[in-house]
Amino acid sequence: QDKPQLAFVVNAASDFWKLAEAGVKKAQAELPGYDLQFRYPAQGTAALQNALMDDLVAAGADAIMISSADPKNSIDAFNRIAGQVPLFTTDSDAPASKRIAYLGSSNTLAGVQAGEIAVAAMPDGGKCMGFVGFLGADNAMERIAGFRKAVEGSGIELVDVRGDDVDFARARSNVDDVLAANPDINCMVGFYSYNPPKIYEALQAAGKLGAIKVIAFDEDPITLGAVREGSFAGTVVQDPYQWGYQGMHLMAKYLDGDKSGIPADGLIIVPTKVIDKANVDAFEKELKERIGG
Amino acid sequence: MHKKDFGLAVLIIVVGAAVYLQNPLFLSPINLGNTANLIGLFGLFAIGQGFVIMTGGIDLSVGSMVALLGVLFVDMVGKFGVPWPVAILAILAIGTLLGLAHGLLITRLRMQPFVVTLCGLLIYRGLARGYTGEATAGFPFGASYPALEWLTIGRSFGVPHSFFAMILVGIVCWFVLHRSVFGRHLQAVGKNEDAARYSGIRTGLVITAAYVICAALTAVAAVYFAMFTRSVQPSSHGNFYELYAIAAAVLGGFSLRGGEGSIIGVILGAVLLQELQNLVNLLGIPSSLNFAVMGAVILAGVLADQQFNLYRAKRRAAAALDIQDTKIAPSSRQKSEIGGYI
Amino acid sequence: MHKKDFGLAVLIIVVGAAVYLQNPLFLSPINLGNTANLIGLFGLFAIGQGFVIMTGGIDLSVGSMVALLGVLFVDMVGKFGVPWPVAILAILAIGTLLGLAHGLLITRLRMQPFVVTLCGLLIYRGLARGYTGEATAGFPFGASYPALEWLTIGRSFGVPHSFFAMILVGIVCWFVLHRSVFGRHLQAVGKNEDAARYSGIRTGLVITAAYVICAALTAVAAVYFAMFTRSVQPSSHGNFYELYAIAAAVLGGFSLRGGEGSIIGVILGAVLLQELQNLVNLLGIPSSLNFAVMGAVILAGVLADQQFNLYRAKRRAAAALDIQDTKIAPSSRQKSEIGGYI
Amino acid sequence: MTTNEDRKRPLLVLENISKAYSGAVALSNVSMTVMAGEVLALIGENGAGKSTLMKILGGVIPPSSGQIVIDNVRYDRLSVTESQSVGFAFVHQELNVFDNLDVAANMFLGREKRAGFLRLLDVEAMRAAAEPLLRRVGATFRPDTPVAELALAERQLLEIAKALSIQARLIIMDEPTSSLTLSETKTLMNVIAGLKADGIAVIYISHRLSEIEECADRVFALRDGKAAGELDKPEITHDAMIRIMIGRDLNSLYKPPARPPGEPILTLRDIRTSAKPLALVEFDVLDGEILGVAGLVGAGRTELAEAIFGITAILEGTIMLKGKPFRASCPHDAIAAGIYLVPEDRKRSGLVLESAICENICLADLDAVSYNGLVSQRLVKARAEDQRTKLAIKTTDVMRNTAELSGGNQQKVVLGKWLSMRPALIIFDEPTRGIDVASKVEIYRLMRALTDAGVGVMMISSDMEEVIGVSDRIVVLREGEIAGSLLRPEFSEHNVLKLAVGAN
Ligand SMILES: Nc1ncnc2c1ncn2[C@@H]1O[C@H](COP(=O)(O)OP(=O)(O)OP(=O)(O)O)[C@@H](O)[C@H]1O
Ligand SMILES: Nc1ncnc2c1ncn2[C@@H]1O[C@H](COP(=O)(O)OP(=O)(O)OP(=O)(O)O)[C@@H](O)[C@H]1O
Ligand SMILES: [Mg+2]
Ligand SMILES: [Mg+2]
Repeated sequence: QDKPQLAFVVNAASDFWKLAEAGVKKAQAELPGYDLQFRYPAQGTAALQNALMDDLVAAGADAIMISSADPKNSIDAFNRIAGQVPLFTTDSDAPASKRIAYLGSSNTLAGVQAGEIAVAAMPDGGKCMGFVGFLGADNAMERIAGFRKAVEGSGIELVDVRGDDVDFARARSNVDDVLAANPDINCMVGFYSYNPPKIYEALQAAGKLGAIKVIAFDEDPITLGAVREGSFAGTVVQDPYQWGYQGMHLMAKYLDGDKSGIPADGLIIVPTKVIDKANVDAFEKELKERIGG
Repeated sequence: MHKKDFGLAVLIIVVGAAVYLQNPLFLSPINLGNTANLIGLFGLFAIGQGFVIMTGGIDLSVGSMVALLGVLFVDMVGKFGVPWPVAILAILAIGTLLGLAHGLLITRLRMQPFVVTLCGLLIYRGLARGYTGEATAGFPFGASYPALEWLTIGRSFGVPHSFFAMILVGIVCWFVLHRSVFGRHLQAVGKNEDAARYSGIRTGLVITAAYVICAALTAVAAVYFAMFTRSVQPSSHGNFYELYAIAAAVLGGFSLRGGEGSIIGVILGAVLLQELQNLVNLLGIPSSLNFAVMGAVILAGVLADQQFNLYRAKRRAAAALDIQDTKIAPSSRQKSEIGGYI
Repeated sequence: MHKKDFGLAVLIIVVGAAVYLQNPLFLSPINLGNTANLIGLFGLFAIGQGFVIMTGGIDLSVGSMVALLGVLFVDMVGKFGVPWPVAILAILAIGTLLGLAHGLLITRLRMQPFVVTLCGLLIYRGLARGYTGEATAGFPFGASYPALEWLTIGRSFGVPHSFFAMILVGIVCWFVLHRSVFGRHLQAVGKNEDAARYSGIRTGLVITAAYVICAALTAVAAVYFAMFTRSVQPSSHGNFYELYAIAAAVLGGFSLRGGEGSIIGVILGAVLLQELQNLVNLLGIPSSLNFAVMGAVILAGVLADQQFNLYRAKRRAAAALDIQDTKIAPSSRQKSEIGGYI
Repeated sequence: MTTNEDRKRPLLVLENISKAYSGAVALSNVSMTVMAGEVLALIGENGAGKSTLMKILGGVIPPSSGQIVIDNVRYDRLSVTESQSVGFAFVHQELNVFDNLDVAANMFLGREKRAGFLRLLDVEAMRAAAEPLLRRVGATFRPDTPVAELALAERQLLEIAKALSIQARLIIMDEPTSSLTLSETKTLMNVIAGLKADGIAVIYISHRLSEIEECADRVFALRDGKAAGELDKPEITHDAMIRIMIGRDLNSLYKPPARPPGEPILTLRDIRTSAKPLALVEFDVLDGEILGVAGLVGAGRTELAEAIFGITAILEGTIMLKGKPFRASCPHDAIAAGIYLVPEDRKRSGLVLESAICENICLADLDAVSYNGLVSQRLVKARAEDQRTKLAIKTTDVMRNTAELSGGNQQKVVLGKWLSMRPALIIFDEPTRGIDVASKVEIYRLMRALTDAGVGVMMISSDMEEVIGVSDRIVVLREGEIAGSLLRPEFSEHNVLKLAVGAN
């Protein structure tokens, strides 16, 4: 246990983080002098995450990068940790805390990009229904706000967003119920990575694939398949692989005393990308390589 | 049909009528089909839970079991290319073994059902998450298993096959619980285990069988759920389902003290729970109020049912007074029944 | 100290020693302080749950209540600027009223505790989510309430005050449950409600009081939790806490049939649960296996304890026959105790 | 009729049976023989080990040592199934009916009749088969009645009928008549005679010695878990049985009151209860007298007592306690006023079986053994020890679980609970159900002491010997109404029955 320990703490178990984990693995190969850990909390609550960080510090971690489930309200916990070891945020930021830097994308910008896909796909406007896991989570609210901003004045309206608490069965039946109860909906937005696949399956079962425009987030295989097939208008992807990879290097350098990687505003933005029919194949290839490698 | 079941059925119809008046799409074939599908899925393992509750036990592990078996099934079929009938048999076998383990720990090693199945809840969920390394198990894009899909998510005449499966299981279980010798022994064991043993009933066997039935039906439900969601996220798939199952059974007239309950009741309980879920989406109630509506309707319904029964019992007693008929005993049974908390 | 409590204490020490050998940081003051804090938080409402379980009831609503009261407390203090002592009193009052409602629904309207508190679970969570519109309730940035913080998340001599609070509550409750007239009445009601009523105990009152105590302690815990997390996300805050509380009580020797259990036991149960959580993080076990480890340790521990007790009872009977000495004290209680499935 | 040949053929031999519970020895080295077709009465004081011996025969508990020989096959222990298959049937002392099932289902539990291709339950056949058995034991309820609706005595009849439904060679009846009245008991005597005629052996356990005199061929006595002697048919008399059972003679049941009856302690006028809303009741319980309340099963005696005690509602009428209006809306009120009830069903409402003896004794009056709301364990124990000595409760320690006591000793614990307090009136509902003769005499003496001290005593009993032997006055209930009352000179079985049944 004499190697310095670097920990990457995520907000909940999901496939999304598998990519970050791949990035961390890659970094581990390049940083043999460090012990890199990738940790999931037992449940996606800020309380458990903060307890997990306390335990990590107690167990000897030397630097932590965290994707907080609730950064706004974890500032004290962050400051407590940051008082003991260097702390970085990823995925969602807490600028008011004493964290060293943020590394990740901007959810608001991602929402705007999704809105732009919608505007391009429905020049005549439309009525959209959104689906998300936790309505109250920061990333959900930012994405929704970004989407709303982008479609303003375009005749497209986001009528409502339905939450499912990450229960896949409810995620699916929420889509089923909307199809049954709201025949006027002609566009759907899946804000969390598993929402688009559920939309896809529900539309497939109802025989409405293609009839309803779908805007997706993230890179679930079903989502990418649907984009390639043309059933989805497009998807906005983040780059968690880089978060893990760059994040570990950043922390290692920081511990070595090299602070050149930290910009003045403390924000290291990894841009989000729009994936549509045109670039989906290339994107998927890159993805496979990363996970495989 | 039991009197209790009748009250529940009335509640279901009243709620349904109220929703229909607000949004006639409630009775549209699509919506009925979707709801029937969910009823089928949840009904399957709620029936299983009924058997366990009948013995005075509880099975908290069903939600986790749905996740673990779901992950295994999807991986077997989607990743390892196991033919699906073989995979289903394997899942059933694993489920049965888990149920057997519960039963034996409870009857042989005399552990409390709550403790055993709480450990099951923790262990199975942990195994599911550990096995996949927190990744979602899913079928590859475009993968298609026509026969399996027909069986699980297919529909005939607009009725989902999961619903048919539940009805079929329900009928068999009705005979098992209400008409077979085993069912009678189950009721006796649930009421008074010692006395049942004195009567020569092999109580250990009967109780173990209840856990096996519960786990086996949960395994069936796990396959249906996995096919419905098409992918299984081990950390959240099936969360709280044990609560749904127990709630369906309790609403359906099962007593957690054991010895009481009917199959029709638990199915109606599952129907009510899904109707309430559906109602929220259909009436456009903010999903945040979902739970509140559900809770309020259940509370009001159970309360109304109970008060109505009390009133009827009183009326009956008064009637007995009128017609000068001492034979209609004003069932002082009422007294002990309603005194029976949990 | 009860025999059962002793077994649990041994389990806690054995697990602790094993963890310490793997990672000596387990006994570092920081780690002990952190764990003690969590023990305090969970212990508070686990003790409350103990009172309800003592009556043979169950309170499933505690997790949701922690969320609802947490949201209200944070908003009162952080948003509306209510002085914190007033806010705490208000939270306590609301908690007490909710407990009173549970108690009255159960004793007056004769509803099952499971149903009443299940509806509570749904309704309170729904209200919390609806009230905030799914948003997280938090204190404004930089807000600071020194006295409140000292009381809730402060430490003295490295020991968190939440732990002190739990110990204080534990001591009071120990007297209430094990030494007071009310405690005796509670136990009698839990074991045989009819006999208790025939002995002049006002059973309705006693049962209602148990629910009120449970809710009031949960309200206290809700304040502590809100101050610990500093923010309350209504959809996930306190999820599954009812299960933790019930598990702590059951591990601590409470029987879900009522009438049995000790305060020391439920506190030890809370300690064990937190120790297991801590262990996973400290030993660097993949967090995905968190639950599996927890379940396995509980299962193994309870099993070992039980088998040991059985062995001891057998030895004692053999001894009685040998020396033909009727003076050696009893416990054939064992028989019915271990036969007592939930 | 049993012939001499039959009597030479032992059906069952018990050899040196011992049984130890952890901490207590219930049986030591008991050897006993049962001949085919004989009625063997098993007697002994409470806690002598009778039920334990029978449980061993039923396979419910294993003996610690000793052997059981049946048809020349030796067993170290029997299982429940073995016990059934060698032809033993049971009427257990603690009734084991299932109140979620109906009468017929209870009767055939574990031996269900099946029919059809799927071997499902044949409910009709079971009901049909149950009907004549119920009639044979004199039961009036039907096979499809839910057991939840049966009164205690009816449940007992059901247990007897259930034992008859088994094609048994030996029927073991553990206090089958403890809650039966005279007429059902008579029916049972006939049934036993019939069984004997069919060559079926019966082991009959009872504390009602007159029944034993009537039906037994042989008496076997247990004392403190050891064999204490046997009596053959000609030697079976009341006094002889008492002598081998307790080792000394007993004086007569009845002791006259110290003074003539005085003012009424409890007065009931025009009472209607919600349980029997049609019946009007009025009577007095006088100072200094023991008031016996008799009636057939289901006459409403228990319900009347419960109404006074605040369990069932009183619709109209007035109750006066020592001249002051009194109305209890719950037992708490009644107890506060000094009215106590010793309930009929001690398992359900008399005792918290799973708690210590001393807890039960102090349960109703914890304030008296506590300081500032905190219970003093020392006072609790002292009070319990006091009652243990006064009532001769047979236990090694008052901290033991009440469930571990024999049935009769449990009843004494219920009595101890009330006697340790300050009663104005005690209603005894079947006070000596399952209590041995010696203790009965003790309890009667206690009742008399109570009346002499100015406490009102109302004794509901189905035991004719007891009603007639102990009461100073008897009121008889019929279908909830007072059918009449008798003074001591008019006491006779005939007179009581005449009132209880009505007409002739
Ligand atoms: N489960 C048990 N644990 C410990 N002791 C027991 C248990 N059951 C019975 N005993 C003891 O065994 C002895 C014999 O009890 P048993 O029930 O056989 O008496 P009995 O002769 O049937 O008395 P009664 O006439 O009162 O029914 C008693 O002292 C009793 O306390
Ligand atoms: N739990 C019950 N449910 C329905 N009817 C009952 C119940 N208990 C008693 N009864 C009926 O009420 C009537 C009066 O019963 P009660 O117990 O008062 O009679 P009792 O004179 O005390 O008889 P016993 O000799 O059994 O004590 C009986 O006909 C009985 O069948
Ligand atoms: Mg006995
Ligand atoms: Mg009676």
